[in-house]
Amino acid sequence: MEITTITSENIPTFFNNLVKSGKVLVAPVLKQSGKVFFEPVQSYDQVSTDYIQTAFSAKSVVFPKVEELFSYVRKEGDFTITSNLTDVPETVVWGLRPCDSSAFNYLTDFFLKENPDAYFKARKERTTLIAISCEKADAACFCTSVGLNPGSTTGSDILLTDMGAIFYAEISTEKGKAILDPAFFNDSPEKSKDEYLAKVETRFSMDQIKERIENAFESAEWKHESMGCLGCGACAFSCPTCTCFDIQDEGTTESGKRLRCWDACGFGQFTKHASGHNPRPNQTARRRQRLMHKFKYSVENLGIVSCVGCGRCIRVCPAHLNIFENILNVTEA
Amino acid sequence: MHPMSEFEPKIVAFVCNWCTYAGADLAGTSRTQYAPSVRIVRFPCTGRIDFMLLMKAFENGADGIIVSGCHPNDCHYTSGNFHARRRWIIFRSLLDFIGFDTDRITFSWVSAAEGKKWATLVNEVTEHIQAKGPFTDLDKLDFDQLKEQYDETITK
Amino acid sequence: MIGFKDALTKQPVPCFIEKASDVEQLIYTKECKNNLSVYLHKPEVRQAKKIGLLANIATLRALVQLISENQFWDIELTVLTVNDQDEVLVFDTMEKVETYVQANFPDYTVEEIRLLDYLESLSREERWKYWTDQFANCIKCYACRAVCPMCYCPQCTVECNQPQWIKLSAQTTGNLEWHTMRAMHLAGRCINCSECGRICPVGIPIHLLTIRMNQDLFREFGTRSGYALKGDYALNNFKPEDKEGFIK
Amino acid sequence: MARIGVFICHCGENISATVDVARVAEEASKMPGVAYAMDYKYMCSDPGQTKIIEAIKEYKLTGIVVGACSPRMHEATFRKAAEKGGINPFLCEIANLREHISWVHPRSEATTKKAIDIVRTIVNKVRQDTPLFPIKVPVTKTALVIGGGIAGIQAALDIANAGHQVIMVEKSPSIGGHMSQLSETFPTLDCSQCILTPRMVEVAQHPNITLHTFAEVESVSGFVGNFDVKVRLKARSVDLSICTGCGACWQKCPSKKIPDEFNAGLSFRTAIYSPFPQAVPNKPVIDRAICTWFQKQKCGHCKKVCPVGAINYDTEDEFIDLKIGAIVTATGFDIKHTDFFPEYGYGEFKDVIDGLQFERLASASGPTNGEIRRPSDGQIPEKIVFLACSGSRDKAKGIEYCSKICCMYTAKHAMLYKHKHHQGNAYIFYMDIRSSGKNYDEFVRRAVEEDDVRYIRGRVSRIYEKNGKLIVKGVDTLMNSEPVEIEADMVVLATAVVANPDAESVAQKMHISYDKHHFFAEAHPKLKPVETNTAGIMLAGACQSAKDIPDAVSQASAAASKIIGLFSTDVMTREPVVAVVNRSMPPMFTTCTGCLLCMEVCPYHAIEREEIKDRTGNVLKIAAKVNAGLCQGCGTCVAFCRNKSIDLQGYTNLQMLSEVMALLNKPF
Repeated sequence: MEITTITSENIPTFFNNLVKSGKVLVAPVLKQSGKVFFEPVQSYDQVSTDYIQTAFSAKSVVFPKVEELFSYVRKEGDFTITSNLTDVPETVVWGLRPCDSSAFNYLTDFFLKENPDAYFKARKERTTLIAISCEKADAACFCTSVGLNPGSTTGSDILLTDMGAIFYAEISTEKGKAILDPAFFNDSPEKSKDEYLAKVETRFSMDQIKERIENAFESAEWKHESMGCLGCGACAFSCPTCTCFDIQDEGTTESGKRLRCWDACGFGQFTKHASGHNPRPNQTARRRQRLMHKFKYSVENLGIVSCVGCGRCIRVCPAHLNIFENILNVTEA
Repeated sequence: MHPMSEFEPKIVAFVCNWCTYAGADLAGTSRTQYAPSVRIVRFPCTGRIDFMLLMKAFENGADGIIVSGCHPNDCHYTSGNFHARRRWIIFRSLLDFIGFDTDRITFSWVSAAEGKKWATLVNEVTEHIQAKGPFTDLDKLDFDQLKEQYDETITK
Repeated sequence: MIGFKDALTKQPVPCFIEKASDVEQLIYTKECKNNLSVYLHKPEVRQAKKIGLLANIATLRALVQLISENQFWDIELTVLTVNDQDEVLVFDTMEKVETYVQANFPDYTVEEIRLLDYLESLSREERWKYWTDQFANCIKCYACRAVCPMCYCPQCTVECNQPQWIKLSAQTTGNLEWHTMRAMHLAGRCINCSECGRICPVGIPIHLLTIRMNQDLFREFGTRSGYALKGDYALNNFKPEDKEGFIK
Repeated sequence: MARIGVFICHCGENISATVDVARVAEEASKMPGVAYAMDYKYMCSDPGQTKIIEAIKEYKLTGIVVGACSPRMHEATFRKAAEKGGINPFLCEIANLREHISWVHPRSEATTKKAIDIVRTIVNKVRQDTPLFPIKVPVTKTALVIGGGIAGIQAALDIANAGHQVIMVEKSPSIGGHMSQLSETFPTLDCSQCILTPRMVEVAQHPNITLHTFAEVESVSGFVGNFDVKVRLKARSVDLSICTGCGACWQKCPSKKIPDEFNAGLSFRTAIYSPFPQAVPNKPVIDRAICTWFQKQKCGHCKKVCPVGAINYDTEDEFIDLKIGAIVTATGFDIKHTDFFPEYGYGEFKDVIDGLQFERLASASGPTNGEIRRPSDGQIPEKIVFLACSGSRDKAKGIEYCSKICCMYTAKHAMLYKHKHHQGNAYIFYMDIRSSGKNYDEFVRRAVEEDDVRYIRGRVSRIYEKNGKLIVKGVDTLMNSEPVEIEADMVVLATAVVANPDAESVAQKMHISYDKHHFFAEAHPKLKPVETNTAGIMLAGACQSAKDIPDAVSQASAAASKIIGLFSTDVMTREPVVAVVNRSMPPMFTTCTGCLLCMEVCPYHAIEREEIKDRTGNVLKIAAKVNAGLCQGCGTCVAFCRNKSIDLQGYTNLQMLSEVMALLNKPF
């Protein structure tokens, strides 16, 4: 861990220099709809700084909503298959929150721990994360409940904290060091970043959940807690750690492509068999799967809680379902 | 002539079996010559023509579309064309609202006796689409945003 | 009993009450925007057979439209609403709901009209740009479908794969197909609750499509959705004298 | 895996002159799913067909594409050949290379390319084809005739004489309809009752006809060959099996001041009555709305005087269920009455009457025994003004159509008057004279030339009473539109023919369509003038549009012949190009949502509500169901169904989309 600072005035230049060096900068942009999205930008002018949380996480940089795995074309009766695996550009994600950057740890484990996924690997290797600590939080934020905090460096290559005139910079990796321009980063900070961080209410503690969730599968509360769920994919798609995908072939007998598309375990079709049988026959079972996966199964399989407390699913849910309320209620008994 | 006059447009015609298909047959039996750009798909009735088929045709490379059936009151099934007409009124308006180039879809009534009208219609639509050029509005929509950005950056 | 209750995040949350003692939880404020009729399609809810529903005015329209589409043949409904004078009204028959809806049939909101006018004022090419940019953001989470009381098909067209009508990948053409298809299927059935636009996680004003369709239908054919129990659907009907200006 | 054979026809030189047929066949042979392709001079010839049959066997083909002339020419030929070769005929499809390509384009690369595209398209359709089998529907050989006017009588007799059972339902107490009210008929002036009553008796006595008078159709369900009809036999209060029709009851009935419908209100009848002397059956019925017994539980005279004890006040409406194969709807018409015309006194002037009232005045069996007398004072009028087109062809009155019979009967009325009262004056105001039937114009000329009837071309703006006379004010448009004023003793309005007041509800019961004037709609205005959109239901007479007797009778015979044709086989065979609602695994059963909005779309009312039940009869789901007996295969419901739960056999979603994709060279 290397700690340094950069003046606020130098931030735009630092940023624009990264663009000039040929990297793709993905940063939060305020859209007409009033929501903030990660998007490739050309200059710092386009970057939004006033947001609690982006509407969607930056996971699409390493796990796009639609990814072409390969394309095929038939010529003279034979198929030619091409993959554009090597075309992935050097990318810098700017301004993601500490919760999102820690989600990259989970994504990396998920995609690379066993049977490494070449597509994810190619993208992840060419991606650098410059996170910015939270100075504001809202009622949906609950990172402190899952062992994180508004200033945690987990997962990021560089973490910046806005301290007014200067930004506090914590460089966690070699990758972070590599893009850091010594011309801008030189001083060591005089005070702690803590007072510039948002206060996030702790809704529960993982210690409290861990034991109780062992028996939660049979809880009668699931039905009640998922009654309002309409089975859309908004929570899964906005989630920084949801990794479900579906393989789709688009094309004809002559040419086409194989795509990896986001999917959601909340969809009724997700586990539906060709026979018509559905092992998760109702929304109760599907919502339970989503929550149990986050707090129990991923812990068992990868050793990580796959919820980072970003609160997006709460903000985005059409029925205003609340993940921490749900998890507390089903583990209460 | 438009510089694109060499361009041979792909025009898909969705027609009903009883009027326009028969009208096109009549154009044949009367040896009325017209542009070879049109390809006919036969439906029992205009009422059967699903708007999704129009979307699919454009998406897969059609430059223009003709939808044609029996004149009002002449439907073999009495009212299929009336239902279709309401559907087209609303579909066309929706396409226009989302900014789709509705100028590439020609709706028409061609009866079994109007072989001549069929030939004229095909010729007019062909000329019109030739003047407009190939339909490319949908071609550039699906792209990898990151890659696009990258390409832009390195060409600078 | 389906209604709203208070929640930590300040927005009223749909709640489902099975015991009389829990009725105290129910609240009703101007923020209760969810169209709760959508839950009547949920098998878990429907099992109850006798259902009470706390409805805002859009929900009432949805109920009227749904009855005209022969839904709810197997459940008994009691409907409550709160009027502008903050009085609680109880409807024991759907005919009374119909009367109330007809007397309180709303106009579009100022914001909706402003957006529609703005889009009208653009050139076709600009509108194409506007909408394709919007659709490019769509992630196909189908939240628009999930919150729509009129989207109750047990298998949506997008899930039909013989043939596959709609591309499943969330790319712009597939998204365009999805939204045009959805707008066509809701034309004349949409009851203008604007829930789809409100909840879209990427902020596409999808509701404008169906609102625009309904405006057209009302202008061309005089039909209104969510207005009459006996239904007044433009697209399964016709008049020989229907007018259009584009068929050659 | 499909093994498709492609056969490209030269059609002599008709196709090969402009299309490179050999290349089309060669390209076709490379298409996915194609096992064999060839070209030949005349595919439709015997040797050509033999080649197809042989190829099917040799190459084990599973489907066939013939690139030849329009499918409208030889589709049937090639499908038969396919069947002979042992494959389902619906797996044979035609690529139209002649009418749509070779005859309309010059010899060029583009023309050949188009031919290849079209062949590829049809190959892809065949790849998605499934075998289809003709639909067989059993036929119940009993016809129902609704309405006992001349049209119904004619249809019933024709069907019965062909050896089939007929059930006739008539809502009034006697059959005969409007024709029984007429005096004499144009253009021959023979007595209406003289020609009609023998037919009425024949109906009553025919061994194949069951007659239900004072009865109405309650509901119709089912489909062609298999209708289930419920008929309400209204309580007559008189036991027909005992009653002798002696008339003692109606002579003693104290309620005598009831306007007589048969005499168009020009006389009175009693509460228990037989509508007219020649009624069939000539047995009375009690008008319960008026009868003192039913209104006040007093009187009972008729019961007392009945010598056979046939009167029973306690009878109730009965219902009978009938199994019917086909239906003739001959429910007739009504006319507008004088109260419809404010400008002619709203029906307040007693001597302004309608045409039907004049018929009764002129009828030997009428209230005046055939003497034409004024209703007001019984005097014989010296001057009668007839107004043709009263209400008809008048947009302002909401009746744009021509009532068709008025020109002729007005001429007849004027003649009858002149024949009975030679010195009288008859004036006819008319718009145009429409007398296009056989001997019709001669008839009108006779009125003008021999009987001195004065025709005035123009309309009448107003009629009012003055000193016991009716002042008729109009214009004569042939005399420079000069105003005309006639002091008449009587005015006869040839009022518009309109649909029966209950026509709409009858049509809804039968599920047949009707026009905005509530006349029933024929299936096709030119080619199916007697059928309705609902297979198995025919139209006869004025319920479809205003008709005179010969027209009504012709249509009735036509309807009868359609039904006799339908009854000529025990099992009806229909093309399998019909819509079907899908079925899937439980718990979905079908993807249909049961919104049933498609029921309204179907022009043939072929879509029904179906309850999907479990073994114990609990309803699990409501869905739409297509009745294959009624469906004509237009596919409007298919394009309408939101989630593709309905598909059209022969033109399925998969087939159509695969055609479109193949056309654009993107076959899937």
